[in-house]
Order: sequence, then structure tokens, then C-alpha cells
Amino acid sequence: MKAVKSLFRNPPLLTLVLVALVWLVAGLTLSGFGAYGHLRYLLELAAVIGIAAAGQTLVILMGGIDLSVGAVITVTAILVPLISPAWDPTGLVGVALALTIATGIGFLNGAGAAYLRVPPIIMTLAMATFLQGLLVVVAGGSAVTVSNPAVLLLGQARPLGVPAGILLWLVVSAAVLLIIHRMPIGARFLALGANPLAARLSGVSVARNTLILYALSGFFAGLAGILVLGMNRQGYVGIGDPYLLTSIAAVVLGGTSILGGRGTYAGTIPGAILLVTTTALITVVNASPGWRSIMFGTLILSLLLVSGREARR
Amino acid sequence: MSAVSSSGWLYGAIQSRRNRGLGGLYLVVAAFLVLYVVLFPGILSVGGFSKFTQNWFPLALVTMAQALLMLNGGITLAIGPLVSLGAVIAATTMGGVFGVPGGILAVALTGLGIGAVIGVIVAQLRLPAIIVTLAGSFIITGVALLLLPRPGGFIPGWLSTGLAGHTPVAFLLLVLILLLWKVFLATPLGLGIYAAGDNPIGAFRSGVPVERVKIAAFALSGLLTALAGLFVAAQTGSGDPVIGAPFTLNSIAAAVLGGVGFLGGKGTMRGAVCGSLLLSVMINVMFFLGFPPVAQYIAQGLIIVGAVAVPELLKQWRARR
Amino acid sequence: SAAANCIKGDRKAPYTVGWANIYSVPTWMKQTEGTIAAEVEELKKAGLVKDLMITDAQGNAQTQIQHIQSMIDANVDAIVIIAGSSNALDRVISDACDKGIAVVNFDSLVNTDKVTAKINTDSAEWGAGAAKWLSEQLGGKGKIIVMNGPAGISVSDDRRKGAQPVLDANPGLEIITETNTEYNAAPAQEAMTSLLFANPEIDGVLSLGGAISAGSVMAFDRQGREQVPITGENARQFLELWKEKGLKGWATMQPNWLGAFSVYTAVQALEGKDVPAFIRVPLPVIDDSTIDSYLARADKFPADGYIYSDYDKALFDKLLAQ
Amino acid sequence: MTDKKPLLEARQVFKGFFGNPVLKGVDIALHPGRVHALLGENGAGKSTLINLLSGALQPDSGAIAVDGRPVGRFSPATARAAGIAVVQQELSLTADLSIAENIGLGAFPRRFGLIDYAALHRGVREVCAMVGLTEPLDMPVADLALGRRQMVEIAKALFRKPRVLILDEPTSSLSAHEAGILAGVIEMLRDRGTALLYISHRLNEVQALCAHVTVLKDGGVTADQSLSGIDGEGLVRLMVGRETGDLFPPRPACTPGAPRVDVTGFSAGLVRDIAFSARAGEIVGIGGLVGQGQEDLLLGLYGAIPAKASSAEVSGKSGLPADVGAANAAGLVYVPADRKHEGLVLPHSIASNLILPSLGRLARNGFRDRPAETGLIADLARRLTIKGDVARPVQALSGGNQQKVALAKWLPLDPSVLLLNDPTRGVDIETKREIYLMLRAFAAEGRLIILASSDTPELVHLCDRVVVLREGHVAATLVGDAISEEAIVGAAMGVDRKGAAA
Ligand SMILES: Nc1ncnc2c1ncn2[C@@H]1O[C@H](COP(=O)(O)OP(=O)(O)OP(=O)(O)O)[C@@H](O)[C@H]1O
Ligand SMILES: Nc1ncnc2c1ncn2[C@@H]1O[C@H](COP(=O)(O)OP(=O)(O)OP(=O)(O)O)[C@@H](O)[C@H]1O
Ligand SMILES: [Mg+2]
Ligand SMILES: [Mg+2]
Repeated sequence: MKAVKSLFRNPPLLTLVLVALVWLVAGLTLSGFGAYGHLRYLLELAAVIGIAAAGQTLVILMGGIDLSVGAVITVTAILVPLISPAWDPTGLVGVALALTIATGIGFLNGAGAAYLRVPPIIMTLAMATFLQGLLVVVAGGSAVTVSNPAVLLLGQARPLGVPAGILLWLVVSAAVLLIIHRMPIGARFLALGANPLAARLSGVSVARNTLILYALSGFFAGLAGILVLGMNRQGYVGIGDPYLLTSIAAVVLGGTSILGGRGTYAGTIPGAILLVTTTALITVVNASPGWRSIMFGTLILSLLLVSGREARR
Repeated sequence: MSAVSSSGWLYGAIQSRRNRGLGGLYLVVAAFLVLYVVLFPGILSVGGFSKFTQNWFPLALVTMAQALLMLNGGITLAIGPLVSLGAVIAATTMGGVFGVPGGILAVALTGLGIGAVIGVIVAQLRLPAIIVTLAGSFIITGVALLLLPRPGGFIPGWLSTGLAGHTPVAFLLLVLILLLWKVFLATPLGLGIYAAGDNPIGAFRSGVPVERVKIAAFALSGLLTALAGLFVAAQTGSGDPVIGAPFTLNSIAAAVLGGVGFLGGKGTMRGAVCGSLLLSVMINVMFFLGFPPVAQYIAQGLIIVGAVAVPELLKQWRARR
Repeated sequence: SAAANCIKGDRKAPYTVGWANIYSVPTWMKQTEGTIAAEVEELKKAGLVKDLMITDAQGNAQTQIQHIQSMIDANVDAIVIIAGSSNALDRVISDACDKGIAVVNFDSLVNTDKVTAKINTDSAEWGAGAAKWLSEQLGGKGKIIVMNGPAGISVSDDRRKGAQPVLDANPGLEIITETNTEYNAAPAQEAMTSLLFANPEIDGVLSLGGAISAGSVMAFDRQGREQVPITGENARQFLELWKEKGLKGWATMQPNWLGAFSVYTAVQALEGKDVPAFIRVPLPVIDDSTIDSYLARADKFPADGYIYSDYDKALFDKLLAQ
Repeated sequence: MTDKKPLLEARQVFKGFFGNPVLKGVDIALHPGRVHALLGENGAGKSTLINLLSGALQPDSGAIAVDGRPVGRFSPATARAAGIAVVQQELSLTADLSIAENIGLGAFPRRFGLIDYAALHRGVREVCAMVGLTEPLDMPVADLALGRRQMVEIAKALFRKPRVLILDEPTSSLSAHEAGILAGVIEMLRDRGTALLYISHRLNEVQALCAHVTVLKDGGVTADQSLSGIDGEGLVRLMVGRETGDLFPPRPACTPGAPRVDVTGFSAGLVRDIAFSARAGEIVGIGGLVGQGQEDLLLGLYGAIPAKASSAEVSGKSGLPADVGAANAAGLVYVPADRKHEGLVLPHSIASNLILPSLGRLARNGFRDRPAETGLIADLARRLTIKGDVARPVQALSGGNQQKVALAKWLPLDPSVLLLNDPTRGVDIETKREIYLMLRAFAAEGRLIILASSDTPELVHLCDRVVVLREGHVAATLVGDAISEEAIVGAAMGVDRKGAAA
């Protein structure tokens, strides 16, 4: 009884249990769902969302939001093939360049929010629009099939049977959890998210942390973009679009408050898996598009009923 | 001081004070409007004015719907789908036995009902509005697709001409709706939306029925959104199950551009409507300036950031002097 | 002879042409815009066109209405349109028509007939052709998966509807499941992978356009499943995979030069020529016999682009003479 | 008087939060025409009790009775209908609405379903005149300083024309002058037959105003008696339950050291062009009516709001700190008056609040040193006698303990200048004494303490020097024996200047 109670007070764990339950039920009822390869594939898909949501989690914890995640993913996926220099056999230079650009975009978001005092939602939305325009310039008539070996390795390799994307996600998860729970800056983000005024008067620099945070968000979105590119072997305009709302949804399903100051990436991880699982479940259901959309919404809502309760006033 | 004049004073003074902080936005919008008139003097004709305001009208409505919730500390991601559903219901019912009045009633009741249900879920079950409405958006999209799997349906021609012909009916409707909002804001429930958004505990202790206010806010927001869908159906002469999608982000952008904050209680409806006007007039001005698509995207990003940043920078600069 | 629809004969060359695009970012659109711009250059040399105005509604039909209204306000002579919704633009388009503007609508069509011309391939024929080929490949029986474009869009609906009579005529073909995705590779690959796990036996894939086929093929490939006959479109990625994996494939296309052709048609109409109100562009078919001719030109096209068939003025004139 | 029927009663009410009992069978009865004091240390359950009396919370058991009849389900709206009004401790105002609308909220006069702005104006003008609120009624509450908001909160309660008026620490952010106005209002209401419940940690006010007292301790009532014939010490004894020493520690002869703050031509916010200097080892008080620039002076020195000075030397560095980080680095720390909004991250744990300013210092190789942090937190909790589990959210602490956390978190920085803004606001008498002792000890260690306070006795008995601000200028600087309540209030009201002119 007590264990159940403490479970309900621990959103990350609760979400994880939910994932396990959904997998169990679906595995027993749907043929092929429980296959090792399928679950592995779900995790691989979740890795992209999870990595994109890593930055999103940090930003939301600090009380902001990043609506440019999708655009940054697209930009990186399209830029990597274009900027990977031919003389570099490893492809790492291209990856590093693309990540630098993604981080730079995030940094600009942060600068707008911190110095121009533009609300993050407007700043990042405008940035997304801006990047769309940029893409029209960049992607007009250029080859974007990836030949970068590092990217292909990331997207296709399976050391010990585990897709490299999942391994990357593990590394990202460890890093983000360290940032949030083991580094001073994580505590500062959380304080800023819960009470920016008090945090500022306690000597936490709002501008500095905002810059770092949005730059990190840009970096992780860029990383997700590279992974997506590797998995698809081709970047195209719009490839990042699905990850905007899913990154936010994964964060919130993981029990992190959209208002900031409360939550952890440990919840986002199962949140991302839950989303991917739900999508996969709906895909194999043979129903009209309308019904499938209704089922998806209802499923999300019912999962939310179990996991997403806000504290009573 | 007589009762009437004192009433006029307090109300008027409060209203004029609400313009505070919007000066920058007003200036930007005015500048764009002037530029538009210079580029296209035809806007000053009845026909030109009507057409322009018709294109702005649905965005203005959904921005109001979004701002209403944000003032109350909520948000909705279901705006787009609900616009589509409103349009679909209008286009599927107006050919039926109850005709246009039946169609309008059906749209209004759907909007109110869906809004209220979302409101009950958010307020009573204490779930975060953003994700409830995200889930809701899938469900609403599904319903719209079931009702009308592909664009079509029927809207009587006279209704289209009446609402979106060469007369400024849409503009007059917008004025009417803004007046109704003023009236609503002069009711205890209306102010309750602000109070419950800014300080729910304080509002509760002051006797504001916080939960009921929240449900009412969602219901009204749903109504406005569905009516925007009805107008879109009339404007286009038919229903389309996915036409509303872009409205969701645009409504948020317009409201935030107009100074409405996320945490509730901050901002004004006039600011939000101004924000939507800016988004709308910007499109036309960029067209008449002959911007190619690339420049349209880039300029749009810059204008949006600029409209928020410039007044803020000016304020900081003035504070330092 | 009677002039074309909408044309009043009061407009004189050189003309201003407006290109009201719904969304300029996808590669298909960029390529189409390329053919339009090239055509306008030609017409400028001939002294027929003086200006091209391009708008991008960013996927928002409502914004497209606003753009077309602005084009009317700016008194352009011709408007070329890919519609963001099959009926949302009806009213503003008929306004333009009333003003004597040559309105040419291609690719995504509107309902109203108050246009100078509508130009398109036949979506129903597309669906029927694909289904017929697949049925022949499978000898009229087998388990197939249908991959549709996004729900609620006329094009995907029309293609699917076109396939239905053929499927009905071949009761041996069993649709084991059917789904909708964007016309893009990644979501298609994702959806197909889920379907692969759920369905151990698949004999063919009826994919109705865009990069969906490429995504499906990659899903089969990555899951180590044997490739099955698949239909598709002229996406370079799909054609290359077809060759690389030795697929049994069939593809058709929505030629990007529909854009150039639309501008050409608009100008012809303004010049007083009678043009057909509906110009049905035959669907070019790509199969094993023709694929090499397409792939030979592949590097002239973006990697995520579409390898379209050749076109010239003679082709346009022939189509106009229908 | 007391033989009249009580207007509002609590009968054997129990209330707990998450299984922790706060009230364990409490009785209280409010009679018309009597000012009833409710005393108890921080966290004793006073606010909880009035939340029960005003319908904001439901008792777990026991009953609330109005006019002798127990009421069933009691909500703030029904309480208002029964004529009960509360001046909330945590302000219940809406920042973006005007003063008038805030005052009317929940009790708007209506005509045809709409708010009757004429009637609202009349009513609001009347209550504002009563409490001396002279700001334009259309002003948004966001523009008011904390103390002025408190006056709005009081006006809001009066606007409801209550039969029972409950005041939860109404004076905690008011200066002596405003508190005096409030006292006048309370006496007037009492004479009109209103039943009043008055909660305050300022015992001199209780003694001056109240006729009857209920004392809460450990969830029970330890005293419920008339106050006639009880002096100040008796009151303290009633509350604390034992003999206590003086509230204020003895003031040693001040031997100021090197100058730590020296500014001329200083402007920040409301503060206009003042000169101010203070030395190590001093406790310098900043007084004045509510909202005359006291807070802006501190914030300006702290680099938290834009400030400028024609010459400035702060903590050995020339120039004003550019931002809070620079101020902290220079050894300046700030404890805000509004601890809930400015001082603490309420939903976070006591531990994270305590460690927040020291995070960087304790980190090793970029990672947090958990053992060192735990040690520091335990040490701070012990030094400031913060009891219980430090993993609890700080919002679960009583006001006094919250204040200790807000102060304690700065100690690891070994600050040389402490900027304190009303640090004893809403703090019970025992805690106050602890804080005063601590401040004295700090000064003795050679730190400079700049103490803005609305509590005039605190300025008088604790400070070596008091600077009184009025409309952003220095109205007077009082030193040593010249510091007295009369002198401070006089200077604050501008009486001094008038006197000088005459
Ligand atoms: N909503 C709540 N949830 C949990 N605990 C609460 C809540 N409200 C109050 N408490 C607890 O109840 C105890 C009594 O709180 P209350 O606010 O009544 O004290 P108080 O006597 O008003 O103290 P103070 O003098 O500081 O105002 C506090 O210790 C607090 O921790
Ligand atoms: N665990 C908790 N969860 C939520 N709210 C709480 C909790 N504990 C306390 N609170 C709220 O915070 C307030 C803090 O408690 P308390 O009343 O003791 O402080 P306070 O004296 O009112 O503060 P101050 O005097 O500084 O205004 C409580 O009144 C209650 O409303
Ligand atoms: Mg209290
Ligand atoms: Mg207190």
C-alpha cells in the first residue's frame, strides 16, 4: 500500500511502470508487438524524441519553452551533408560543424530571451520561421543524401545488437541527469524555473543561465537531427516537424511541470517511450484516419489521467 | 460628483490605464497600417476594407479565444482542430432540415460543449491544460475527419455573401464581439478570469468560484473558436476538416505578441487583438513590398521579435536615463 | 473565337503574373517554382511577361486567400495557384475571375469552375494504375498494405478512391492494413516498420505517392525483410532504391513542369487564345523499361527531389490543343 | 459586552495537513464590539484557524457556528454572505487589476448583472479614505509597494461591511504611522459593534487594541481570557509560557570600523540623489512611511535595480555593483521583505534553498559535492535552529522558520554587508529575539548591517543610526539617544521640517 502511494508521488517511476504495462498488454494481445526487434525499434525511435526532449526538459524546467526544436532538427539534418568536407574521412568535422551551428541557433534564442526580453515562446517561434526561410535558400536544389560516415554509423550501426542511437540516448540521458542533479547549474535552472525573482536575488544570473540553457537545447536538437539523418540516410525539409510537439509532450507526460521548477529528465525518458509506443499501437490498428486520431487522443488522455495529476491546491 | 460621472470616471480611468505598456505595439501596428494604405490605397474603399478585415477576422477570434485562456492561466493547443470542426459542422448541417439557424446553433453548442468538457477535465481533474488540449486536438481532428473525410459540404451562398462579401460585416461583428467582451469583463465572472488566473488562492479566498470560472473560460474560448470555424466555412463556402491547423500556433503568437503572459492575469484583450492585426497586416504589407518568399519568412521572424523587443529596449533605455 | 474563361480582353502584354503557392519549402515545390521561374524568363524574352510575384502561404489556406486577395488588389494579370484546400479558395478565386484575371490552377485543384483553366494529372487514374500494376504483379491475389498520404486532403483521398474499383475487381487481393502518413520518408518508414512487425506476411505495398515508397522500402531493408512489389512516385530516392535493391517497382509522377505549363497557359489565354477549361495531363509511367532514362538524369535533381520527364513548348502546345 | 451571543465561533475544531495535526480541538468565540487577539508562535495554527472561520478550509471535525448556529459546508462566498471578512496574511490581490477592482473582487455591487462601477467607486472611495489610501483608484495593484498593498487588502475587507472582521497580521509590513491609522479604524469598527479578531506578533499593538486573548500552542488553546490588567510582560508570558528576558539585546557602545558603503548623489527607483554612508560594525536602520524608497535604496546598492551615483564606494570597491552576482562577490547580501515571492523558492526543499547561493563555491570539478553540501546544510540548520527534515519543501515551514532560511542561506558566504528588508516581518517574538541576537553578533564581528524596517521599536532599540526616508530623500539621520519612536515618525511624516520652518 505504502509502495503504491509513493509510486503515485513519483511521476518518472509511474510513467515507467505505465510503459511496462502498455508493453505487456500490447505484447500479449498484438502479434509481433512484443518481438525483441520491435521493442528495440521503438526504443530507437524514442531515442530521437528523447534526445530532442533533453534540451526541451532543461528549458521547461527553467520555465521557458523551445518551439524551434523541430526547425533546428531539420536544419542540422539538411546541413550535415552540405557542410561535411570531402577531405575528412571520419565525417566528424561535418558533425561538429553542424552541432556548432545548432548550438549557435540555441544561443541566439537565449540571447533574444535574456537581453531583448522577448518571451521565449515568441523568440523561438520567430526563430523557427526564420530558419524556414533560411532552408528555402540552403535546400533549394542541393543534394542532401548523407554520405558522412559518422552519421551513417550513428544511424545504422548496432554494436552488440544495440542500435547506436540508443547508446547515444543513454549517454545523453546520463549527461542530462548529471546536469540536473549533480551540477550546480541544474539546481540553478530549477530555482529559476520555480521563482525567477528569488533566484535572481540569490545571485543566480538569469541572463547567463538562459544563454547556456537555450544553447544546450539547440545542441541536443542538433544531435537529434544528426541521429534522424543517420536513421533515414536523407534529410529533407519537414523532417524535424514531428519532434516539436512530441518533445514537449514527452516532457509533460514525464511529470515535469510546464510552468517550470519541478520535474526531471528521468520522467522524460519513459515519456518519450510512451509516445512512440502509442503511435505504433495506433499505426497497426486498421481503422479510418478519423478513428485512429480519436484513439490516439483518448489514449494520451487516459495515460495522463494516471500519470499527470497536478498537486491539489 | 454625480453617480454617473463618477462611474464614468472610474471605468474610463481603469480602461485607459490598461493601455499601459501597449504603446509600442500600437505604434508598430499603426506604422504597418499606414504603410499598407500607402502601398495600397484601395484598402480605404469599402470593398478593400471589407476584404482585408475578413481575412483578419478569424485570426482575431481565435486569438481572443487563446488570450481568454491565457489570462486565466491556461492555454489550448486545440484551437486549430476546433476551427476545422466548427467549419465542418457548419458545412454539414446547414443543408439539413434546420437550415442556417440550426447550423449556427450546432456550431455554437459544439464549441461551448467541447470547451466546457476540456475545462472540467483541466479544472476538476487538475491535469495540465497544455497536454489535455493536445490530446483533445487529436480527438477533435478525428471527429472532424469522420464527419467530413475530405473538403466539401454546403454553405448557402447568401450566408457567404452576407458574412464575407463586399460589405464590412466581419469587421462589424468583430466590433460587436469586442463590445461583448467589454461587457463580459464588466461582470464579476469576467474579472474573475483575471483574478483566478493571477492568484487563484487569493481569488478563491475572496469568494471567486475559481473552478467554475476556469470551466467558463474554456467554454467561452471553445465558443469563439468554433464561431471562427463557422466564419471560415462561410468565407470559403464549404467545410474542410484540416483547414484550421495553422491557427493554433498563430493564436498563441498573436496573444503573446499582444502582451498576454503565460502565467495568467497578465495582459489585455486589446493587446491580443492588436497582435493578431499585426500578424495579419504584415502578410499584406510584405506582399505589396514585393518580398520573395525567403524574405517573407525572414522578415516575419524579425518583425515578430522586433515588435516585442523594440518597446522593451526603449523602456530599458528610458529607465536608465 | 470565344476567349477563355475569365478573360475580358482588356489586358495587354507584358503581363504581371502572380504565383500563389501554398507552401514553398518542400523540395517538390522548390522544383516547381524553378520551372515557373524558367518559363517566366522565356516569356520575358518574348516580351509577354514583365513581372513575377511569388507568395508563400506557409501551409495556411487562410493566408493563401489573403495573398490572392492582395494579388487582386495589386491588379496582376494572371494568377497561378496550387490550392491549400480544395474549396477554401473558391470565393476569392471567382472574385479574381470576375476582374478578368487569368486564373490557372494546377496540382491541388479547387472546386469552383470560375477559373481560366485547371491543369492536373488524374489522381483517380493514378490510384487505378498503381493498383492495376500491383494486382498484375501478384497475379490478382495476395496480402497487401496500402500507404496513403495525409488524411483530409483531396489528393490522397482521390488516389485512394481511384484504386478501389481495381481492388474490388480483384477479390484475391487482401488489404491487411492501411494507414496514412505525410508524403515524407521518415514518417513512412516509421509507420511501415510497425506494420512489418504486426504482419509477418506481406505480398505487396500499394503506396500512393511522395517519398512514402522510399520510406517503406527502407523499412523492409532495415528490418531485413525481403522486398515486395511496390508502387510509387518519381522521387529520386525511390528510383535509386528501386535500382539499388532490384525492386519490382512501378511509379508515376506529378510533373513539376505543370507549373511552367500553367504560366504558359495563362499567358496564352491573356493573348486571346481559347484554352480548355480543364487540361488533363497524361500520367507518365516509370517502369523497368524507362527507369534508366530517368536515373541517367538524376544528378540534375536534388537528392530528395523528383526526377520529372522532359518538357518543351511543343508539348505545351499539344496539351493545349486537346 | 461578553454576555452577548458570539457572532462567530469555532467549536472543538480539528485540522491537519497530510496527517500532521495542526489544530487539535480548538475553541474560539468572537463577540460583537470586542477586539479579540489570537496569539501563538509561528506555525501554531493561527492562519489555519482563521481559514476555517472564513470558509477557506473545512475542519476535519468540529464545527463553525455563525450566530450560534453551526453552518454546514462553509465557503468563502457563504462566509461573506454571513458578514465575515478577512484581511489575509498572504495577499489575495490580483496584480493586474486596479485598486478599485481588487477591493470589490468577490463582492461587486451589481446592476443588471454588470459591475456597477458608480457604486463601486463610491464604496471604494469611502473605505480608502478610512485607511488613508490616496493612490488613484484605477492604479493596478502591481504598481504598489508591499505595504500599500497591505492597505488595499485592509480596504478590501472593510468594503464588505463586515459584522466579523478577521485581521491576520495586518500590520506586519506597515510602519507605525499606517499601523496607527489602522488602529483608529479598528476602534471605530469595534464601537460600531463589529466583532474583530486580531492576529499580530507585535505585542504592543495587541496590548493597545485588544480586550480578550486566545493563545494557541501545540495545536491547543493554552489561554482564553480577558486582557484587562495584563501588562506587556504578562502578555509575553501568556504567549511563550515562561518568563523571558528582554526582546532586544543590549546595545554595546558602537565602535564603527572602516567605511563599507559610501555613496553620494545616489538614485535608484524612488530614491533620488541621496548621500549615504555606513561603516563596518554598524547597524544602520532605514525608516519612514511605507514605500518611501527604503527598498529601492537596498536594491540599488545590491545591483538588483538600475542605480547611479555621482561617487560610490561599496565594500572596498569603487562604483556600484553591476548586478547581483557582483554584489555577492563583493560580500553584499540581501534578505527581501516579501520572502515568499523574493526570498525563497517555495516549492523546493529547505536544503536546496539553503544551498542555492553556495552552489558554486562548494562544487568540485564542476560537480556538486554532496557530502560537503549536506554538512553545510546541517550546520546552518543547527545554527539557526531550523528543526525537522531539511528535505521538506520550504513552503511547509511557518513564516518565522521561512525567514530563518532566507537569512541563513547567506551565512556561508561570510558577507561583509547585510542588506535586510524587514527581516522580522510576521515573525513571532521568540524568533525575533533570536534574529536580533544574531544581528548584534554579526555587527560585533565587524559586519555592516543595513536594516530597513517597518517595525519602529526595532529601529529604536537595535540600530546605532537611523536614516529616515521621505519621498526618496533623506528626511533625517538620527544617532544614538536621538533615536526615538516620536523622532522617527515625526521625520517620516515631515513634521520635523515643518517644525524647523516655524
Ligand atoms: N496547506 C498546507 N499544507 C500543509 N501544511 C500546512 C498548510 N497550511 C499550513 N500548514 C502547516 O500548518 C501549520 C500551521 O500553519 P499556520 O499558517 O496556521 O500557522 P500560523 O500560526 O499562522 O503561523 P504564523 O504565525 O507564522 O503565521 C504550519 O506549520 C504549516 O506547516
Ligand atoms: N506543505 C505545504 N504545501 C502547500 N502549502 C503549504 C504547505 N505548508 C504551508 N503551506 C502554505 O504556506 C503557508 C506557510 O505557513 P505559515 O502560515 O506558517 O507561514 P506564514 O506565517 O503564513 O508566512 P508569513 O508570515 O511569512 O506570511 C501556509 O499558510 C500554507 O498556506
Ligand atoms: Mg499565519
Ligand atoms: Mg506569519
